[in-house]
Amino acid sequence: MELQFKLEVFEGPLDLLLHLIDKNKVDIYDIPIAEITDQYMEYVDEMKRQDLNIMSEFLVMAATLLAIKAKMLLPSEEVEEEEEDPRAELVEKLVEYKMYKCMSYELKDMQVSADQVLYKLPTIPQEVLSYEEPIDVMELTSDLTLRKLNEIFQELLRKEKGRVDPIRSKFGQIKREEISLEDKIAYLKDFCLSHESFSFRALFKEDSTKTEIIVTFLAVLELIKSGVINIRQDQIFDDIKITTVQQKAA
Amino acid sequence: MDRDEKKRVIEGILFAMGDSVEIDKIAAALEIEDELVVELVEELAGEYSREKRGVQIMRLEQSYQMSTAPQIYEYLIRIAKQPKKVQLTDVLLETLSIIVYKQPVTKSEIEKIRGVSCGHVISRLVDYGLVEEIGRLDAPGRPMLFGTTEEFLRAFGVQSLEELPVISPMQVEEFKLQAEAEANETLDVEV
Amino acid sequence: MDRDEKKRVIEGILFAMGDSVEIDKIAAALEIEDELVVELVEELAGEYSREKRGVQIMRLEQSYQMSTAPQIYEYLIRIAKQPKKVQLTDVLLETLSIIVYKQPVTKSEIEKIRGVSCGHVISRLVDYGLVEEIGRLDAPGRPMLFGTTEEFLRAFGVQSLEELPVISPMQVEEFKLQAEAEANETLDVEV
Repeated sequence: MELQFKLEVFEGPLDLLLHLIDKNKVDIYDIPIAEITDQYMEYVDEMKRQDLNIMSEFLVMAATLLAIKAKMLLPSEEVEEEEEDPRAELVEKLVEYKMYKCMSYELKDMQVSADQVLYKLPTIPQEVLSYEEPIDVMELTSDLTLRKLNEIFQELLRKEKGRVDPIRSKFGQIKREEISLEDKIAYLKDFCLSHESFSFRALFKEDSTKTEIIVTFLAVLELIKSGVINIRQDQIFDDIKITTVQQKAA
Repeated sequence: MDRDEKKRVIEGILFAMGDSVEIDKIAAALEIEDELVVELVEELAGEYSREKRGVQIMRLEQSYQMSTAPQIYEYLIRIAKQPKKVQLTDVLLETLSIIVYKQPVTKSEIEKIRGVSCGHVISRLVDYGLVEEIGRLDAPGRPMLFGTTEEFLRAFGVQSLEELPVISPMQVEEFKLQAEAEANETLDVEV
Repeated sequence: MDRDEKKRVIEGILFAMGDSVEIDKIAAALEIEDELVVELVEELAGEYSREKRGVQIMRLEQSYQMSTAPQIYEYLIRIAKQPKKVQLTDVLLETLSIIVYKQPVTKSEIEKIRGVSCGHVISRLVDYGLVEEIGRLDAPGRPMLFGTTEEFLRAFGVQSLEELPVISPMQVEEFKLQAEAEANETLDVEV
């Protein structure tokens, strides 16, 4: 399975796209979008077979590519002057990504040559090392005035008022954001136990990422397949209504 | 490898190891006789002491070790003892200002205002002696209540908390109105 | 204390500390100006390299650090335990290069460029000591800003960030041409 080996190499959708552009020897500023999209989808299909978990980000790109392809196929009605190339944003992203990827190879070379130097551990008498100067609070606060403290507090209050969404406040931490399909399925199953029917949109918070939405969607598909839920959608783009299939008491 | 090169390698070895290094180990690394190692190290040690270097090479039984020269001990202590520059960072200042104006206040109230977790920031302020636990809230979990210390008053040259600049409810109202006005402006532009 | 004595003390300090030592700390310990410290250390470093010593002194931003000379590495590893060298994977290198050239940068900016989530990659770089939180962005949620550490400079053998190769699309084109040329050469040989 040569393809399988190759697939593991891609760091993300942009990486895969760059590979395709390279392989086809096409200009990054003039991507034959239909062709590249087809090839991209081929890869993604292959990936889907192997591991559903890595799919979401690749799927987002697939959707983007398809949207660009569609836009380019549509006859632009009464061409507004200088309509922007639908590929422009993607190209910009690709160029930037490629730039950093290139630099990462440079860094790699530099690291290899920097490896040949050794350092030594500190050899300082323990009593000297463990000595800690007491903190001089007076000095610490010497250029701080109560007025400034007051200003800081007012600024904080202002910020708090302006903060629309308390959930965003947690953005600062690094959290593992890969949402695994397994987890999502487990979560949904749980949710079904306490909710007989609910809407698909109700599953998301305001700040849910695309990735989360896609993984949730995949989880919903999985649960339909295994007969845990039924869904109904009245119209295209409408919310999806999910009903829990009554489980036989175990 | 000539004599000088060998000495160079030995110097690097003694430096990198920091600890004492057995003569036979050095000999093995260089693929030379123990006797030659001793000869070379002694030469090196002689150069060090002749040139009055800041480091020296000492023999310990069947090992050699590189160390600082005793003459520089005094300066070494000075450098190791240098206090780390403590500074009140923005994060510390923000948290302090909340405690000043909201005391007695719990950690979770502070976190609500700042929008990020503050545990280690508060303990730093406690370490600095600017803030202390002044009781517990009579609520589930009995969370700690924080307030400013006497040291804080001293540091800011006030006699009591009453002397602090006031934030009036009116001022708070004003912030709210401002924020709303800004929000509306944004909307207007979009429409 | 004359010039030579000062140099001796600095030598001993750099040896004993092992780690990098800030110029202003040395200056404070010796009670001299920062400029004189730089002058003396550079003199010392010059002597080391002229005499082809087994140790060297390198500058890292506003610090100096003593290390072994790269030329003796081969012999050194026979005896010195080599610290575990972290092999950075392509993913780590990619993320690192974004942080290097965009610092201070937030996680979401990095993710926007890479097109994939990077939380665990960044924490790995933080674990390796190559990257650290260097502040927070004044924006909703106050997201962390990441930048490179001194350890990064050491690991990549540069004195300061200014020494890193410049990044521009043109530069990238050049790298590409180089790579292609190399690839062609290899082909020529094979054919």
